[in-house]
Amino acid sequence: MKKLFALVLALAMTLALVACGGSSSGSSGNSSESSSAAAGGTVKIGVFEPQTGDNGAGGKQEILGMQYANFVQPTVEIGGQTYNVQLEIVDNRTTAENGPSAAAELMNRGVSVVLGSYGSGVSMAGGAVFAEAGVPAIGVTCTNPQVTSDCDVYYRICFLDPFQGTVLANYAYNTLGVTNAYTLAMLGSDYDQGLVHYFTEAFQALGGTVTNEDFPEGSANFVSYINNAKAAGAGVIFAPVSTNYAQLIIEAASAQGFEGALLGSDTWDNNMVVESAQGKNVVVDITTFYQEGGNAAFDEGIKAWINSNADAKTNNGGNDMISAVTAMGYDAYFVALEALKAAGSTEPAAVLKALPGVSYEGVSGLIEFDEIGDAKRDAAYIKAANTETGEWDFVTIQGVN
Amino acid sequence: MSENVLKLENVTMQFGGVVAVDNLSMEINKGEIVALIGPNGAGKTTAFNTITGVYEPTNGQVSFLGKPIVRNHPQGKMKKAYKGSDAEKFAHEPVLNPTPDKITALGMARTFQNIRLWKTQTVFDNVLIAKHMLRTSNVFSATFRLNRAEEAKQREEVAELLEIVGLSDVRNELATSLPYGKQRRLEIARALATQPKLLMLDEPAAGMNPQETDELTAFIGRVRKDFDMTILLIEHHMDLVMDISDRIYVIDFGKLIAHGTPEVIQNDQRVIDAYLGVEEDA
Amino acid sequence: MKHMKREHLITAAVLLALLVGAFVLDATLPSYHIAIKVVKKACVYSLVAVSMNLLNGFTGLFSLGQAGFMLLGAYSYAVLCIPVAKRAGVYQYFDGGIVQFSLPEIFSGILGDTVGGVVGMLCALLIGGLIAALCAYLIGLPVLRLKSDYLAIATLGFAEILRAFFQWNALGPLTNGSNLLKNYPDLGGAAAYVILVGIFIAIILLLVNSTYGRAFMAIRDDEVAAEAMGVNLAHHKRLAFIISSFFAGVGGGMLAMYMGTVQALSFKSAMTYEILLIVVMGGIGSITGSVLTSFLYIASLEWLLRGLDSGTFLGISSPIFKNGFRMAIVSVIIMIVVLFFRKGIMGDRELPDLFKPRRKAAKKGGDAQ
Amino acid sequence: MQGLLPYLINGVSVGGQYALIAIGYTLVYGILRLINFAHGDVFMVAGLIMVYSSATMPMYLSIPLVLILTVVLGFTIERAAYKPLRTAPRMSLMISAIGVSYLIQNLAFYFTGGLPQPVTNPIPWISENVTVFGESTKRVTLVTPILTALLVVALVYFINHTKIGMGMRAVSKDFETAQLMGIKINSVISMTFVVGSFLAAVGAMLYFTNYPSVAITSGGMPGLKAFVAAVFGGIGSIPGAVVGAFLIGISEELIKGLGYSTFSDAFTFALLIVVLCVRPTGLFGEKVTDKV
Repeated sequence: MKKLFALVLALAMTLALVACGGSSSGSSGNSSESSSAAAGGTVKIGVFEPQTGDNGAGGKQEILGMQYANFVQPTVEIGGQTYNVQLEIVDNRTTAENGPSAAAELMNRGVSVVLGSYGSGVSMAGGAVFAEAGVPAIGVTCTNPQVTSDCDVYYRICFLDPFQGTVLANYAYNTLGVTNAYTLAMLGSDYDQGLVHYFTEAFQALGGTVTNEDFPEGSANFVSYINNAKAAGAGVIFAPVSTNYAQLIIEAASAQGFEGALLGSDTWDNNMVVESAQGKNVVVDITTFYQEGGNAAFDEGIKAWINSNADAKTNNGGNDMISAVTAMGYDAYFVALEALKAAGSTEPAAVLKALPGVSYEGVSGLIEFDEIGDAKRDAAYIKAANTETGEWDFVTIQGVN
Repeated sequence: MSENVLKLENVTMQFGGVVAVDNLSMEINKGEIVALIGPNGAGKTTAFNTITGVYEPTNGQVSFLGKPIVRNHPQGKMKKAYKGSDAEKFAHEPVLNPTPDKITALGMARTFQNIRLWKTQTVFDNVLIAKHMLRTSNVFSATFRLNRAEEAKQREEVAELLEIVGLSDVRNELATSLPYGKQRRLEIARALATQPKLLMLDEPAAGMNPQETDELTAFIGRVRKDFDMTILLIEHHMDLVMDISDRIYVIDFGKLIAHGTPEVIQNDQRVIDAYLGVEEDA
Repeated sequence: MKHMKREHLITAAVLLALLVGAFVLDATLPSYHIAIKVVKKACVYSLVAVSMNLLNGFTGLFSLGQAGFMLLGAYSYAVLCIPVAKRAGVYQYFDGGIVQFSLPEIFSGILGDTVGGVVGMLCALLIGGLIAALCAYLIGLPVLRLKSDYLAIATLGFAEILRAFFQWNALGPLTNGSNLLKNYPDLGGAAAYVILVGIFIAIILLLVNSTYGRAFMAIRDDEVAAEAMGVNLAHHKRLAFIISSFFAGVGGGMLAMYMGTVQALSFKSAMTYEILLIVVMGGIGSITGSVLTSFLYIASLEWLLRGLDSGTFLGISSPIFKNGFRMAIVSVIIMIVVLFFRKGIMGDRELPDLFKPRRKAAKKGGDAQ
Repeated sequence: MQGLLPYLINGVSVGGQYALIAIGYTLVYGILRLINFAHGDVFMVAGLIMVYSSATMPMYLSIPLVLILTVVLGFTIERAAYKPLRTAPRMSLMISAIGVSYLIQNLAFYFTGGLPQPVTNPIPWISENVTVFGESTKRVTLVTPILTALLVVALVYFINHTKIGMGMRAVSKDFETAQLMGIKINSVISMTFVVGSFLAAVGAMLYFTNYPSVAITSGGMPGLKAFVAAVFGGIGSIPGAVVGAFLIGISEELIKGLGYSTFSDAFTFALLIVVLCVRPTGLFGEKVTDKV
């Protein structure tokens, strides 16, 4: 009978935990359901984003942008009829092995167009399925060149790794006046390694020297890496790593009194990163797609929305600071709507045909696609962490040249 | 004098400071049933384990059919700690330390004091697995059933063997579902399946009632006759030992204290002392 | 073998029905349909789970190196199958890599496009398996002497070391470092996977029922007795380890095929744990159980239970159905099985056993203590 | 590598963190012969509890709360997941441990939403920066090894000089005999988990003072490394676990310093395999022989 008791205990524990979790989460807002008065029916937009795994945090913030956009504009005019837009969110768990089934699940739900993903690896894994199904996909922040170059149905609204890496190299060499750089990337992350590759290439072309190092997944102590950077005489540490590691690196750099600048990529544009820099003696500069304050109406609107929605706030890391990925998610949604309008149909094939011609002025700037399917972007925002306020300060807009 | 099957010379087994088997020498000839007896903790099973390769002896040599199969002498740390005698006798001979399966392959099969049947297997499979040793097929031919003839032959032999030992009717039962006596018998059948020249039984009658013991005695006698087997056995049941043994070795505290025919042993004062000195409970 | 028993006939019928089902799926649904993806992935997991069961369930060696061997197979398959023309793109940071041939292309040149492509892919899969087997041979020498839990942790460590090597930039021209390998061909639809995995599992089944399989089980049941009965422990353990790793490697290759991209990062110890738990839930020592659970597990996780994560499940909307709930539920179920139904779904029974006329009262599912 | 000192200081600090977790592994292994895979996750949960409690209550309440809740968790895991399997084969127990680890991670994921939880209110004083021999570091780096040493001394006293400690030693020598001698096996085992979890909680508080956030995977790597440390030192031996942890912590940081960071984890595992093959009992472990 002890067994029975244990079983009951285990179940009770689980239920209790589940109950607490449920009550604290509040109602998850599926805002599209609220306005079901439109005539034409429903058009589904697939959201292919990580909600779990290493990129879970970033993916959730990206989804927030889409959900807010959906809240702002829940309907779309297609071929003279008004359709409700319904977001179909599927978790791809960050990693490539879960990409195909998540993508297939989206196809199964009959979406007209797909948004996402946050990371490139899983986008490529999903891309094969989208291509099979002939459903267009709009990459939001997947910056690897191969996402679009190898997949006919993939388009994207962000800049690419070669561009971002070069921008940062230029910024470090020209603006910061540093000739010796140290890079740190996670072993096994194609995103990190790709950016480091382009950064190194560009930085060396400018005449600088670079020391490359990798850290294994799951590392928490970065003190020795910072010491290595100091020993190498680096004036800047370039670490295009995921949010969690970015925080750890800032922490270690501050503890070890690293005097140069920490350079981050778009993954660093996250309120948790900037908060961890607050009150510390560090210099953090990053490139990103969007600068908070770039569009006052958008900023105010989304902040109000986030503040009124407990779940959204949790997913945003507990405050209302707007990350660039959120703005990008927002823009991606509207690009998808533009494509649907231009297609005049909810048929994926028609949307795919219409997508290359879309031109949309989003909060992150003008979005148009080139022949490969990449956004024509020639400038990135550079932001610096304000260690007093714990917010990002705008520094400059930097191009490649 | 008939052919010598097993020969132990100066076998010593020392664990740390404890000498479990001390300078034991014995011989078994073809066709004999020899018993190794002694009070509890005398070192009988340890002797068994050194013969079958489970333990590496500290010193001494075991020969099987005239060929040395196990040999060692005190080395390393044991050189200083060694408490036995004849440390130098085998010091210049190469050390032989085969694993138990190699020894079984030479033609020596054993049973265990605490029955060690394969629990999830049927009676038939328990015996069949023992035939694995005699295969000529490799893993590929076995997997792709290119060894049908061999497999069929082995199955036939197993069926025959089960018939002989009287377990045919339970061949598809799980080994562990058999009554105790039959499990013992199955263990012996399993050992016989490896086609040994020497059968080593470790307390085959342990835990048996008198009737079962009588049956076992008859059974062992039959095995000797039918298979023309040489048998070494450890046993506590004196009835059984005196009944079927040709010769008896008695050890106490690892040392050989007496050896001879049952009649000689029964009247040996040292043996009586050794047994009376220790309460026998088996 | 002369007269087929009733249960074997039914089993054959069930298997045939499954195969026909797979063909029907392929014919009626588009290739990107979730059902087909689920069948493919479940097939791959079945093979890997069965290979793990061969080692952990049938031989009693508790190894946690499965992900490492899958990694070897996956990379072998991908490296050998990427079309030459696409290598420059895939190995973008390593000048196209050092391997400048593609097995499917080579065989296509000899045997024609369709047959040659398939032959090339199968060869690559088998080579992946062989590489995994070779690796198992090498590490088996020292590692297999270890006792149960030490063996587990040593093989786990081995898999992690392997992963670090594959991500090492110095090996980039071969492995593409931390970056994805992709653009290699896939074998086909659900039916192709079912047939291929079916063949591999059938081979494992034949092995298990051969004299070697019986020896493995003897080692599991009682190592000392097995050795005393002439089973060479070192040799047989290594054999089981190598064969299991071979099929894990092949399974890894098929996983690569299914995923469309390969990255060393996927092959973490979490993957091994996942497979282990599938084996346990299916019943340690039951091939049918491993296959059945693979299908149940993959179908629930990838498809049927997704509603638990996205707000609505079986028509019920609840705020507790939010992200992560699915995994939480699955892990609670796993714990219940581990604790209270220790024999898993199948115990040590196989498919034909289910159709046997009942002789006695059925065995109890969980063994009460 | 310029200046060995910063790497050494850091290595000692990392070693101290590993040590506190490693003791938990070694205690449980010594008694149940079980690799408690869930121990790293208990450590992670302790970190999460610290994050939540320190955000809502003052330090003098939150620290005891972390300790108590973690101990309760460790106790519950043993009662719910290991006790029912006491007579089962060791493999079942290990599978159960893996299952518990999986369960804790997934539940933690569900409640945190998969987001790393920022450490907003680190324990004051020890989270401040100090300068040692001209090298800047956090005070916790220096506190960790000292506190570890103190706790280990206390633990060794506890094991050698209290009744329950003697019970633990007896049970680790021979489970069944100890039971026959009237030692309450269940309470001894529970006590083992309580002590292990307590140390993990202390470890977690020190560890996450150093780091800005607690992620659900935070327990994995330190847990695995600590386990390697326990094996390295001779599993079952407390001084062994501590020495092993410091050795691993220091060698890991030195490897990073030498520029082989790609293999810093791989090195740890390679060391594990070598130790297991060459000297399975580790530095201080006792040899156990099986009876045939």
